[in-house]
Amino acid sequence: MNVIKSLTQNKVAMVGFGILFMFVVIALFGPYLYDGSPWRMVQRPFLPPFQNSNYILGTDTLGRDVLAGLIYGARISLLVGLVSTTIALLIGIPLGAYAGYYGGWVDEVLMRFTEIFQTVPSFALAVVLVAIFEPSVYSITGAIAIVSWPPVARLVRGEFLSLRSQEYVLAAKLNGQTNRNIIMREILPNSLSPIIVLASLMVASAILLESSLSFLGLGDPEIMSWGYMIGAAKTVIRQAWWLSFIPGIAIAITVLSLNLLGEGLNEALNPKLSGKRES
Amino acid sequence: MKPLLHVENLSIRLPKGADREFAIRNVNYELMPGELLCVVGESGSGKSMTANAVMGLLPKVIEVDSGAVTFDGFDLTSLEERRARALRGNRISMIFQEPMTALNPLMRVEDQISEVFLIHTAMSATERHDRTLALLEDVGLPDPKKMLRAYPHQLSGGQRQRVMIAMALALEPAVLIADEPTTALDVTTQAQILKLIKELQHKHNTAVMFITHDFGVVAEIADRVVVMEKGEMVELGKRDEVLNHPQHPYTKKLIAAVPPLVSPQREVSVHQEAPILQVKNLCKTYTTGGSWFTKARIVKAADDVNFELHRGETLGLVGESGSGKSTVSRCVVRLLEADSGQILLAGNEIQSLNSKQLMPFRKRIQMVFQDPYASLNPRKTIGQIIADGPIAQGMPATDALAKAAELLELVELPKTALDRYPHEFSGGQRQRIGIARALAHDPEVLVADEAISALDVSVQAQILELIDVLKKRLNLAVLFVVHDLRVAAQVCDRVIVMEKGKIVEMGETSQVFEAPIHEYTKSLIASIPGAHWRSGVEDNQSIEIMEAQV
Amino acid sequence: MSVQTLLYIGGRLVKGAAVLLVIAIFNFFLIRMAPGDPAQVLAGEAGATDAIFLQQLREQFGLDQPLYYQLWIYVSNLMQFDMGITYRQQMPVFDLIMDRMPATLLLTGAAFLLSLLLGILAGVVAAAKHRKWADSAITVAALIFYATPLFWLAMMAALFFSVYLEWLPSFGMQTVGQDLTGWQKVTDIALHLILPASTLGLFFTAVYARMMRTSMIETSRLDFVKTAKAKGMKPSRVTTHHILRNALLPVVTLAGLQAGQLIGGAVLTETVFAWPGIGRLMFEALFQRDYNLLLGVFFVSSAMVVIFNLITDVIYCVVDPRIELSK
Amino acid sequence: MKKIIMGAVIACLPFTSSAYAEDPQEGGTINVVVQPEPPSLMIGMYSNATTQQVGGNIFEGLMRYDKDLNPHPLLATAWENSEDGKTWTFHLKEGVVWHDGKPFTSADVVFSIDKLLRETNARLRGSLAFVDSITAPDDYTVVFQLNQPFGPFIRLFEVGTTPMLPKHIYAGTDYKLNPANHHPIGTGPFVFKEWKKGSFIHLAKNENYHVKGLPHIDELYWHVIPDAASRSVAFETGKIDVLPGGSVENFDVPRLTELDNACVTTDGWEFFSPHAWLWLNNRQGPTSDKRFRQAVMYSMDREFAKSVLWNDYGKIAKGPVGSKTKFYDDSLPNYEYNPEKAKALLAEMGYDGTPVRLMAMPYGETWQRWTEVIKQNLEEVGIKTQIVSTDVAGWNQKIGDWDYDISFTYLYQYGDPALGVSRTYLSNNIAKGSPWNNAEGYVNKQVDQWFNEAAVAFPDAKRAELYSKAQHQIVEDVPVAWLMELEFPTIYNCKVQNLVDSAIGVNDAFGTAWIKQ
Repeated sequence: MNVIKSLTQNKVAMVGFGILFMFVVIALFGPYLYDGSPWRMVQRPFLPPFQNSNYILGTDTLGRDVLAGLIYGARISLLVGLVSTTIALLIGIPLGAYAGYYGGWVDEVLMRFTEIFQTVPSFALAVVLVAIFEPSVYSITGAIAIVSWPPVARLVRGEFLSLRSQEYVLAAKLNGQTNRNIIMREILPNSLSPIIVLASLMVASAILLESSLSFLGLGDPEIMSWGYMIGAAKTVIRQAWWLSFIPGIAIAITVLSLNLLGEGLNEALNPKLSGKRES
Repeated sequence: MKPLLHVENLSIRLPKGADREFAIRNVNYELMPGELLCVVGESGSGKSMTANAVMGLLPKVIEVDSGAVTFDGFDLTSLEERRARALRGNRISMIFQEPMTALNPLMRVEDQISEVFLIHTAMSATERHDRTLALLEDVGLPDPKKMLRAYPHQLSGGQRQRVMIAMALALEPAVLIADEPTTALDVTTQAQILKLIKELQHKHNTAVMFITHDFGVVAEIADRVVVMEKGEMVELGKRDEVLNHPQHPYTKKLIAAVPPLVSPQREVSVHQEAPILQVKNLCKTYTTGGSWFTKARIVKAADDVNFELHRGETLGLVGESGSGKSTVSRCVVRLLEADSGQILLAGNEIQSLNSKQLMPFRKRIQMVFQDPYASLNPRKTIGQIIADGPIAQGMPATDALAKAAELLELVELPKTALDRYPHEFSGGQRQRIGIARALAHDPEVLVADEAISALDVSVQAQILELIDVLKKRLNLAVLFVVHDLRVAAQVCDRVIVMEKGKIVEMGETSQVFEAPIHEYTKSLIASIPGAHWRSGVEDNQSIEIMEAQV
Repeated sequence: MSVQTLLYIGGRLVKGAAVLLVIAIFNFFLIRMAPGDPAQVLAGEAGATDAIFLQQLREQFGLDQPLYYQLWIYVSNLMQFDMGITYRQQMPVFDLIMDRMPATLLLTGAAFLLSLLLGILAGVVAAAKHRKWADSAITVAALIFYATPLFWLAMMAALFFSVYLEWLPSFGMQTVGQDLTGWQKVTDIALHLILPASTLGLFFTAVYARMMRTSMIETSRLDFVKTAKAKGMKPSRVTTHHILRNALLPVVTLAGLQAGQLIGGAVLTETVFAWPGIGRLMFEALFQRDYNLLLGVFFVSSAMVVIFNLITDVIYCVVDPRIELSK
Repeated sequence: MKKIIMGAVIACLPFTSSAYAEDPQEGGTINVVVQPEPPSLMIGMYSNATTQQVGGNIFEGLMRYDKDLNPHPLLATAWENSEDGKTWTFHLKEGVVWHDGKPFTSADVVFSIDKLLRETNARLRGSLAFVDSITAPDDYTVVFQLNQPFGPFIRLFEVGTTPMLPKHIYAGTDYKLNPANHHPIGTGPFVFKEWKKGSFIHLAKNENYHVKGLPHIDELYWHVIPDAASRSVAFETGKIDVLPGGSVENFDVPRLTELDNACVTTDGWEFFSPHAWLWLNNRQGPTSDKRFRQAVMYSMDREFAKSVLWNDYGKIAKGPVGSKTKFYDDSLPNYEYNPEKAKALLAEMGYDGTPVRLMAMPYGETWQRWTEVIKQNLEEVGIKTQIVSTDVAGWNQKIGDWDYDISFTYLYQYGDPALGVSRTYLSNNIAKGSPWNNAEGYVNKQVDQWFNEAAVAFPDAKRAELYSKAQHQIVEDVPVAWLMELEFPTIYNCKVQNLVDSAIGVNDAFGTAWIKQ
């Protein structure tokens, strides 16, 4: 398909994809390949990076291996990013689809509902949700999903609003196809491009959100995450700036790679930039 | 007489990866003072390229390869940018196709026009104001004082184009370039704008380069004609020479495809059986802009519409945009819910049926849509697109696919198309697929909603022919919604003329075209550009056309 | 302003109020799902107490009443613009919020203006130098700031500018213990404002720069730009008089939508920089289980979002004559 | 009836020590960090640590206590106990005025203790159960009639436990809603000026302070800086002069103490003697088995925690009573770090790998890290551990509802086992809803009896014997896993002189402190 072709020709997007792929590999296999628990206290605390060949990135406040933390952190960052985005899509797509497809009072009700979630400052809501349901990987993922679905719903609604009057949709209606069929098979596949682009950016912002929550001490205490590493190191930033610096860079690079990929996808999928409507 | 604008051996190169090397190649023509030169061609012929080169509007990636455009002794393609700017909008000016988008939506009319004075003259603010006002009067805009303060969105399409013309003629340029200025307009508005351009041209003795795809327009206004094909200039000559005695095969082919404005003699069929479709007292109003505190605007899109349609008959539904013709057609197929009235399909009232009850009737009345690009789901194969309908109606998938294959044959497409996707086909082919899809249900009524208006002239003719053949073979009743009166005259047995939701005239095609009764119909027909041309079948002409078709 | 406009604004406010009410009720139940209650927290801080004291506190706070009754009281008070009393500070929630509000408004307002101005400027420059090095530099910088966690940026900025370079104060809103007045006070606050406002603003600067760049490029391809060029206008005038204003429209919309995010981001910035605003107040109220205060902060910040969106719409309507406020 | 004279009549200025080589200098401003922001300064109703820190400089108790917990005169100039130990007579200082100018008299003392604090102060209420009546024979004498001799009685009168509150302001009002709560009026060395919520609390010198020549400093600012790192920076940059114990993260302590001009002291916590332990739920799960609890004790590397997390401040706790608290028994057996022994105990009880929940204490970084360390310790001896994270409210509720397996806490001891220790182990102190009682559910009738007798035994020698027995038994049973006696170093700019000179540290420090120019 020419989407993939135009994506592979986009150098920037490929750099993003490459970095992301690397992080995915690290997240999937790193824990098996790199021997070391992120929690075990292995060396003296505050060992700076590149001083001990066994612990290249040094140790943290309790003498735990920073590299191990990074590897395990990749896992949780990507997991939370992906799962929360999936949940947000599962909420946002049907909602937006119904609102956009049926219009009228269905639209009104669903959009008012969406508006409620858009009006409450999202980060604040996420903080409250996690605090209330107590920090765990489930509550964090859920909270991120809950605050990030409204843009999906709005986007999907917009797509459906414009696509529902497209002639091939009308033709499907004339064919006597059911609404469900029209939504699922006619409109949805054609509104996927912007959803995919949005989703890639949502994974990025979910990773940022997760790290922000962990930074505030609202992370899952059982799981080593980048945000946790920064949060745990913030009090010692003066003695050991690298403890907050390294995971921060990891987050930035991951998010950056996702953004680059998202941009590339956007260019490959967005009809405005690549000429004709995607065909 | 010295030419004003001299295009000499002009070649413009396209960027790498385009479908051809040159946008235009070795183009030569002259624009004489006071003349109106039409540059004609289909989409992709490169007809606007020269104009864009003159105005410095070529995209950065496209550059002039060789040749020159001389104006006042200067080669415009190599002129220093600062001096070229001094000419633009001043000595040479331009108007564009889409009056909707060609004006800055955020600026008042006055500001946009007087900007020209601001750039090129040292007029005072009051002078600018007065001149602008005078210009608006000149182009025949109603209530010019109010117009000054208006924003583009508050104007109609024709008014916007008048504003554009006022802007272009503000400094009485020597050359006016008009790039398809009437294509986006309704036929009556088009006639007015053409008239205005012609008048102003005479008044100021302006030379006009008029770019168009429509031979009717050419016939209406041109002094001389340039015909372009794929970047090459294939013919140049006086209007009547070119129109009536085309030399180049391409020109011949194009002209042949223009439907003559005369309806062929048809047998006046007397329908024995009951009409397949009856529409009674159909009403549909739209309300827009209503909110809690503001009054809604109410538009009557269908106002007490009545008509009948028989099998084997083509009924034309004619009107300008906003006449309600599309609304009626969509109400008939139940894509829109009418407010009141009855729709009887073979005697069965279908207007009041709910979607479940409607199911069995769906397949008996089908539609062909306007936009060949938007009417096929890009994510489905042609086979799926055609077979989906029968499957939804309960046909087993294998049977439906077999039927799809048959239908492809019927619309003259290869069977291999089944597994391919819409983007692999041209506009005309897609329209054939759309027809096949509609026919998959073996419908009795086929509604064609502007089914050919998005196609180039030559393709139009083919599709029209296909519909006609199918109609005869399958004994279809066709409701043909169309804005192009030439087309209507060619294909319809009867026509209905609509204005503002109301039917103003209905009758046999030849009767309506030859002896219209209602004022509106008269003005419509009078507005058809080049109405005098190809309005009767002259022998020598038809022979030439026949040759071209062979 | 026309009657219609006023009616429209009135209508929007009524709708906004309805949304706010639903939010208040939703939050009311949400916060009560949290484990523990304010009495326990207050008592907990004391280090030692007994059941009698807890009971006293609960009675004092009205927490011994049935939930529906508490809701009723809360909502009916809210209708009269009374948000109740904070449990911890024992003062009216509204007063406390208003006490903190100027700080947050200053921070978010400064960040907003900074990001908008800087972002638009950067976007315009990038678009004007499309595919040249300035464009690349701006695009890369925007991407990086877009990808950097806000809190981390804040920490690094504080480390670099306050601790290492000692140029700027690293926390608080004014120098403590000095009773500054007049210009000295303004300068002092401004100095304190630089770091938090720029870290909070940088993310949004990146957002607006990217948006503005795309918007400028897309707008410059529109037909009326051709018209303007055909008038013989200088490119700079085309940009300033025709492209810029049109390209601003989507940025204005986006900016309006991001009011909520800005306030959310303020929670982080205020925490790192010890900025005494409502973001931090919210955070504290949450962990104090100070129901009234938390609900109040949510209510007020949501109301800010509603008002902000309304202002955006009005601005949008002023900028774009095509938009009628009645729609 | 022979009376035991306990106070010196002439002593007006507590702790007028001759140890200082220099004469105090007058004037100046001291900036102190207050973390978290107190809910109120009304020390009689809120016993929160920071309320006490700030309020303790506005209000006063009848006495001050030195680092050995000996009482010294303040508002009371002298006191006597009857021979049977049941009648206490206090003589008040004359000429003391409230910040609003009204005189301080015995009526205020009776009102404060008998009315207001009896209603609002839970901790005092328990002790007041031993007091039958409080009377004021004249304006400057107060008599307490006890029903039994109550050993810790003499340690009840510091400002945090029993602050003196103005009767003329509070009598007959709803104490909690009294407007004076926002503008506290006491007799202390500093008067309340301004509280900018979320920013700072400003106190100013009390020009009419009853101790002549005090206080030395003019202004006292308490700054709210919620971020720990910012607090450190503020101290470094000189914006802050005093970081009270616990207001910066422990990780920062070594760096801050190494700064020029930084002085540090661990004094001033003797009265509280904060004692940290792990709650072990004695009712259910593996923690209901004594051997499991002992295994927990052996599994913990408390020396590591002390050195890494607490920078070697503090002391490994041997048992329920802190070493600075009265009646501490030094002869208790020691649970050393011994994973093998822990594993053996687990094997002996047949621990089946049932996971235990370890609930972190939401009181900042150190506790979070400590939780992680303990988890590692437990896992290394084979105890499956799952960290549960929650906030203050959730933590309080879960402990109070006994919904935990293992969790942290630290509590003050208030100088006497009867005030701050026995509450954790007495079986009649098991009640849902409070995290400060016997929340672990430990029941040992013998221990109950020893504790109850010890509280009212007379004289002290008898008490010591009973407490010693109780301590040995408790250490054997390990109802909770003791961690450390915490020390919170107070870090301050060395220009501040004579900062901590009482057993409650900064809580009443600034009346006597001065700044060396």
